[in-house]
Amino acid sequence: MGSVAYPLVVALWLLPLAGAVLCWAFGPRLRSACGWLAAGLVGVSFLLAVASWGSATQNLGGVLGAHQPLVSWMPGFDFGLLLDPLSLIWTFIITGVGFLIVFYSIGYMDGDRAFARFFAYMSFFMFAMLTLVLSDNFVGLLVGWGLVGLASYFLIGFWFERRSAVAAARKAFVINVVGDVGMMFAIFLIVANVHSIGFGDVFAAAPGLSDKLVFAICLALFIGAAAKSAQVPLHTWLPDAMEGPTPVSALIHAATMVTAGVYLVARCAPLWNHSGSAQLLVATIGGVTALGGAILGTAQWDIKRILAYSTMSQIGYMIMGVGVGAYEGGVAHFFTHAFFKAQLFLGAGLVIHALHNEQDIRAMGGLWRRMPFAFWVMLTGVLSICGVPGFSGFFSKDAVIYGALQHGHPWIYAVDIVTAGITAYYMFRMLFVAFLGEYRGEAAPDRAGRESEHGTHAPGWVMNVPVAVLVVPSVAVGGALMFGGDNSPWSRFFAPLYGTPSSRAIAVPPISEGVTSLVVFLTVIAGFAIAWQRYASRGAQADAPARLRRETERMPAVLTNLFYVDWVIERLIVRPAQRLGELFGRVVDPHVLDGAVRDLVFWARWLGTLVRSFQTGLVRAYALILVAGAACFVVYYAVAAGLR
Amino acid sequence: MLVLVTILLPLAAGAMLFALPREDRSVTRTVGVAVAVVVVVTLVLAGTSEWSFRWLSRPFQAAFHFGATPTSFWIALLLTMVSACAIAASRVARLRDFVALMLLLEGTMLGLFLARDLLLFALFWDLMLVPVFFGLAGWGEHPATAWRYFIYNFAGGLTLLLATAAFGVIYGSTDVIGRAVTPLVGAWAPWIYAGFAFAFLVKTPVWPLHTWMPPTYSGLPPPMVAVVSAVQSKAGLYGFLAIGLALLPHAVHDYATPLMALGAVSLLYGAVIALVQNDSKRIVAYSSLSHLGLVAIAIGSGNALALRGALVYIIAHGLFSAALFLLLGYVEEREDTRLLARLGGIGWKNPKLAGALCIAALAALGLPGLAGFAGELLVLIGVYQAGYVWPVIVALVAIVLASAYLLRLYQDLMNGPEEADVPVRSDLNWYEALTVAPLLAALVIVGVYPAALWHR
Amino acid sequence: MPVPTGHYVALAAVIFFIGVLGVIVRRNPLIMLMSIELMLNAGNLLLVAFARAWLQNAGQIFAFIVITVAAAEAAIGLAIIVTTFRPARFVDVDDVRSLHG
Amino acid sequence: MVAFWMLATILIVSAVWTVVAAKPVYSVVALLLNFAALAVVYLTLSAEFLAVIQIIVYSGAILVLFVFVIALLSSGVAPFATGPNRLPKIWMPAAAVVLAALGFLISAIAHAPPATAPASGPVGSQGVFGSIADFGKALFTVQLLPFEVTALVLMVAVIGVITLGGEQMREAGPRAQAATDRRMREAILREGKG
Repeated sequence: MGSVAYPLVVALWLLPLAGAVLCWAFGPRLRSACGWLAAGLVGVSFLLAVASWGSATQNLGGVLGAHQPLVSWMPGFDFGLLLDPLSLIWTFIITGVGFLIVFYSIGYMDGDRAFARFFAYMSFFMFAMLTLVLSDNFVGLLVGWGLVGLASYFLIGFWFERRSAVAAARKAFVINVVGDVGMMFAIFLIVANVHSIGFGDVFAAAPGLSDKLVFAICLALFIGAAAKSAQVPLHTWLPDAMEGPTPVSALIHAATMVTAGVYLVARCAPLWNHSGSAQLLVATIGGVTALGGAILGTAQWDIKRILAYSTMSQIGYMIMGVGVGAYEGGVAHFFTHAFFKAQLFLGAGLVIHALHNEQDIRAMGGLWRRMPFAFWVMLTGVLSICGVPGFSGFFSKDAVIYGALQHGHPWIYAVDIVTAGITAYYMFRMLFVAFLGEYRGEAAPDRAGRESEHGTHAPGWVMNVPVAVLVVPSVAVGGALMFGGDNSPWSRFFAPLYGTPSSRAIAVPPISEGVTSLVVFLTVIAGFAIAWQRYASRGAQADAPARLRRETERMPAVLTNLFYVDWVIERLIVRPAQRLGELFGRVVDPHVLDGAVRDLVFWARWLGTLVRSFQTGLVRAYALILVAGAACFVVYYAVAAGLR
Repeated sequence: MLVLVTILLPLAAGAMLFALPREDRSVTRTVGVAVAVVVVVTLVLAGTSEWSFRWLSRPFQAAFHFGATPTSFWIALLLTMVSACAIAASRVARLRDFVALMLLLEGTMLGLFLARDLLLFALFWDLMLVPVFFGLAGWGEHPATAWRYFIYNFAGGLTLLLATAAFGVIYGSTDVIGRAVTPLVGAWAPWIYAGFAFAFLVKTPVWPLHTWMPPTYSGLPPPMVAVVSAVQSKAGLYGFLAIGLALLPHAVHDYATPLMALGAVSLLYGAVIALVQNDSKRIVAYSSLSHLGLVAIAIGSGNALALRGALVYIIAHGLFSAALFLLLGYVEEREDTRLLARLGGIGWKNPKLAGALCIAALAALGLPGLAGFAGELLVLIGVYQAGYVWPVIVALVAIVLASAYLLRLYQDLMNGPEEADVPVRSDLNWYEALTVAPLLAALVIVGVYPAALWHR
Repeated sequence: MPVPTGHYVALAAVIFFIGVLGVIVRRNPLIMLMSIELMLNAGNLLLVAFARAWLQNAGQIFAFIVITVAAAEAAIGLAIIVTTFRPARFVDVDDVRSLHG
Repeated sequence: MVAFWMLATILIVSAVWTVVAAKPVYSVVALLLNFAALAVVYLTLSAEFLAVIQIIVYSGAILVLFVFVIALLSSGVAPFATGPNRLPKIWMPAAAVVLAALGFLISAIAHAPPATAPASGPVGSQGVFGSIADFGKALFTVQLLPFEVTALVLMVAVIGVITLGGEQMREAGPRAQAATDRRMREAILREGKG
């Protein structure tokens, strides 16, 4: 199977790394060319991915896709690349959307004093992400997993003179390491039982493993997935990660990295298929995250944080989708989400850029007149994310929601529908507060972000074109690919991997797909109506500043404190660990352990003093001791002889 | 013969360096670096060739028998590499004497790792303490540290010597390292093992015998502590591999649980303390305690995969701890302090320094793709395969803690707002960069292809 | 009637212990040195007695060597006494405490 | 037998006298007596050569050396043992142990089996045990190496004495001189009071 070589796959994998190294090593000399270099290499990578379509979907000797072995540590530890339909989809998003975002960043980051470093990090991130999705084994996956975490750490902490950015970066990294550790444990379980790290070997052996073991493996893997995909309770890093530059948020914390968990579950579908309880667990966590993220999203004022919570919530949907077993549904939602969420973030970036880094929607308002392009971009994005029929989000979300029912999880189905309504509420809330009414901020918004904060002339088209390009798939890709149930191009694309959706359905849904769509649409309308009533209606517009202030004051503490998850982690884990460190470092080490040694020294001294007292310096005393000792021998032998 | 040259060259050069003029710093460093580089070459050329000369025939057979085993070759290579980098990076007062000590240290440690005779091993064990003692006494911060180091390790050397003598008398020969021998069994075996183990545990160090280590590591000048933490601390682990497991496997197996427990305690204890330290060198010192606990666990498990991983991790730890100490030395040299509380924001003006420190710290925290991860992964897979679950879980917790304290170290030095009272100094120049570049490159290579260590 | 060897042994023991007591009790280095000579002679007596008992002249040879050693020892000892106490012009070993720990 | 008891009495008495004598000169005289008696004992044990050596080396050389040193050190005025007795109190139990050991030893000898009687055989005459010829032959053939080593020992002793004497040649520092003078005055005053 290794006889066929796939240089294109290797090349598309390594090109971003080359970009990263070049930007890092020659950044100061290349200056602004860095951006073009990085974007160009990622673009070439995308073209190579397109060119690899044929090999990725082929079925050669029982192996689906293009498999390229690289190195082997020892038998069972073989590393290689695998480009199959699933990783192809991810590769498209990573390189395609990635290309657009890098292109956009050339404008957004213009004038930043670490311009080259930014593009080095972005390219490195893409390399890491490609490593993650192209690996044909668990360790390679984990390598990508860790590198992605590192790239995310770099990018969150990109403006590292800000203490908040540094802290956010550290938090993100440490929580991601928790996930890595979970995956490592899964690898231990796998290697101990299967003696191989290759996906093929493991999935082939999966039916023979005991239920408990498969559940344990899935659980450990899902710890990794949860950390990376910001699932409850490992989600707290994601909102803080918005400290990074906005394109970073678009690329990493919306389009690609955070969906790695979805990829993992979709990739390990053969394992999940063998453990119903693991599926239930994943679906439940996904549901809780979707609902929790949506609820928290209603309480935010920072435009990027609203988008972050919506991301968390949408990933909850995806996780739910892959969790219940509707893999192509979850992946479809990932696919469309990547477009519309990138679009939303980049649109928000336009606003933020224009408003000199103002992110609070309370200080915005009325922007649709000043920045119509940004408004339309945001509006299409919001419509898509809410699942308004016809937009991409509608098809993918529908697939997830209906999938839950198809696989016999009515509760999750219900949670999905409620969450859809809440999503509509907070997304429209953001849109209305930021774009309608009167401008409430102090900074005068420049038209469409023509002027950057540094006063230099930013090439506006560099930022606008990628956003405009993104609008197309976020509106149309769903309708084009995902319409038609089992016969849609999407389902047929994944059929070699998963079979058709309806063939795997285990329950006959009492409600048809059409009805489901209608119900979802109605809840979305309801959410929209509430948002309209509260923020966009004539009455609401009249005294907007006062109402917003009142709402800020009355916001429930449990929401502003984000359900106290951070608080609990701080109290239960971080502080006890620090206290323990203080105890060990200040008390145990110097006083107990070293104290024991010092006691030893003390007694040695004492013994020395004791013996020293015999050293009187008197020759006669020495003679006396000597003779007494000799006499003792004599007495001993005499007594011994006498006894004998 | 070449192996003998490898050992004697640094010793002779170190001794002869004292004849050079005291003031001429550049000549001293050139000679030192040249010798260190030549030693790397001769070591590679010597490979696993052997040289032997009969020494004792009563009360047991012993020989001046040198030669690398597949395991010790890599550790010796690590040693020569780190020594070359460290000597190149030496910029202390009384440079001539310091470089001479560094060469003597390298020579004695080469003797230790290349010894194929237990008695030679014990001899070099004690000899290698001497240069460090003088390093601490002459360049350290407190003379008591030197004595503490010496007495602690010399006590270990004593039990090592006793165990060696007992082994020789019972087995009849000490010319046994790297040779297929019938394992020693019987009532004496546990006691002999205890003698060896005490020495090894002190040297590594493993909790609770580690209290000499933080002051030693923070007191020594950076080049020497790089060598000591990178390689000298491996003497104990190498001893466990080449002596404990090879000669007394039953004893190691019987007392595996205590060894693993000590390793596990070290792992957590070192990590938790490193979390709150303020002195950057002490963070790395305690991280060393934590990291080497992992190798102790691997040895206790006795699993073949874990032992492979242990070798990888030994090399990896040598590389990243040497790099960390050298880089922290550069930081201290620039800013005259190594307290985290007083440093910050150096990365803006020193991007190369920050980048290098970042790579070293990432390798230390086990970033996938770098050497530390490869070792960690193989060790833990092996330990898990051997049926020990609790050490694996402890190690995983320690990995999370490691990411926290190493990022804290890196970020508090390099990130954050620039400290107003920290003078702005120039970035790493090409020479300084060259002193750490080989270590960082090796970290990447070993991380991607650790199989090189056992496919040789 | 030949004298039993045991008698000689007992006699040697008595003389030896007298010498020992001399070393311990007296503070005059000269007398201490003489007491040492007494002890050496007690030893010699034993050697000679046993040589006679077994008709082996090795004991006598040994005694001879002891005498030479005693001579050397006396010479050195007296030299030390002279060097040590000559400047002091009085003689008390308890005043010499450079061995004090 | 009678000769043995007489000689033993002389030996013990002279030994005790050596130890208890107030002045070293008396000790030397007692020691001379002791050595002479010992020489006679050697004769009775058929160690003729040793008896002669005993007289020549001990009485002739060593004791003369003692007398010489006494004359050198105590030129009439210097008292011996001027300071307090600094022997630790432990000497009393130690002496008890020593005496007990002596008692044990003697009782053990007294109860020893009669096998300790000397072997009988021709002694003293030409060519047999105890004769000077026999002794000399052994000394220069079988025991040549130890004999030669004694030469080495003596040479070392000579070198040592010369070294020590050389030190003696150097003048004692004025401070040491003053200190000894002061202590000597104190000692004389103390004696005057006593």
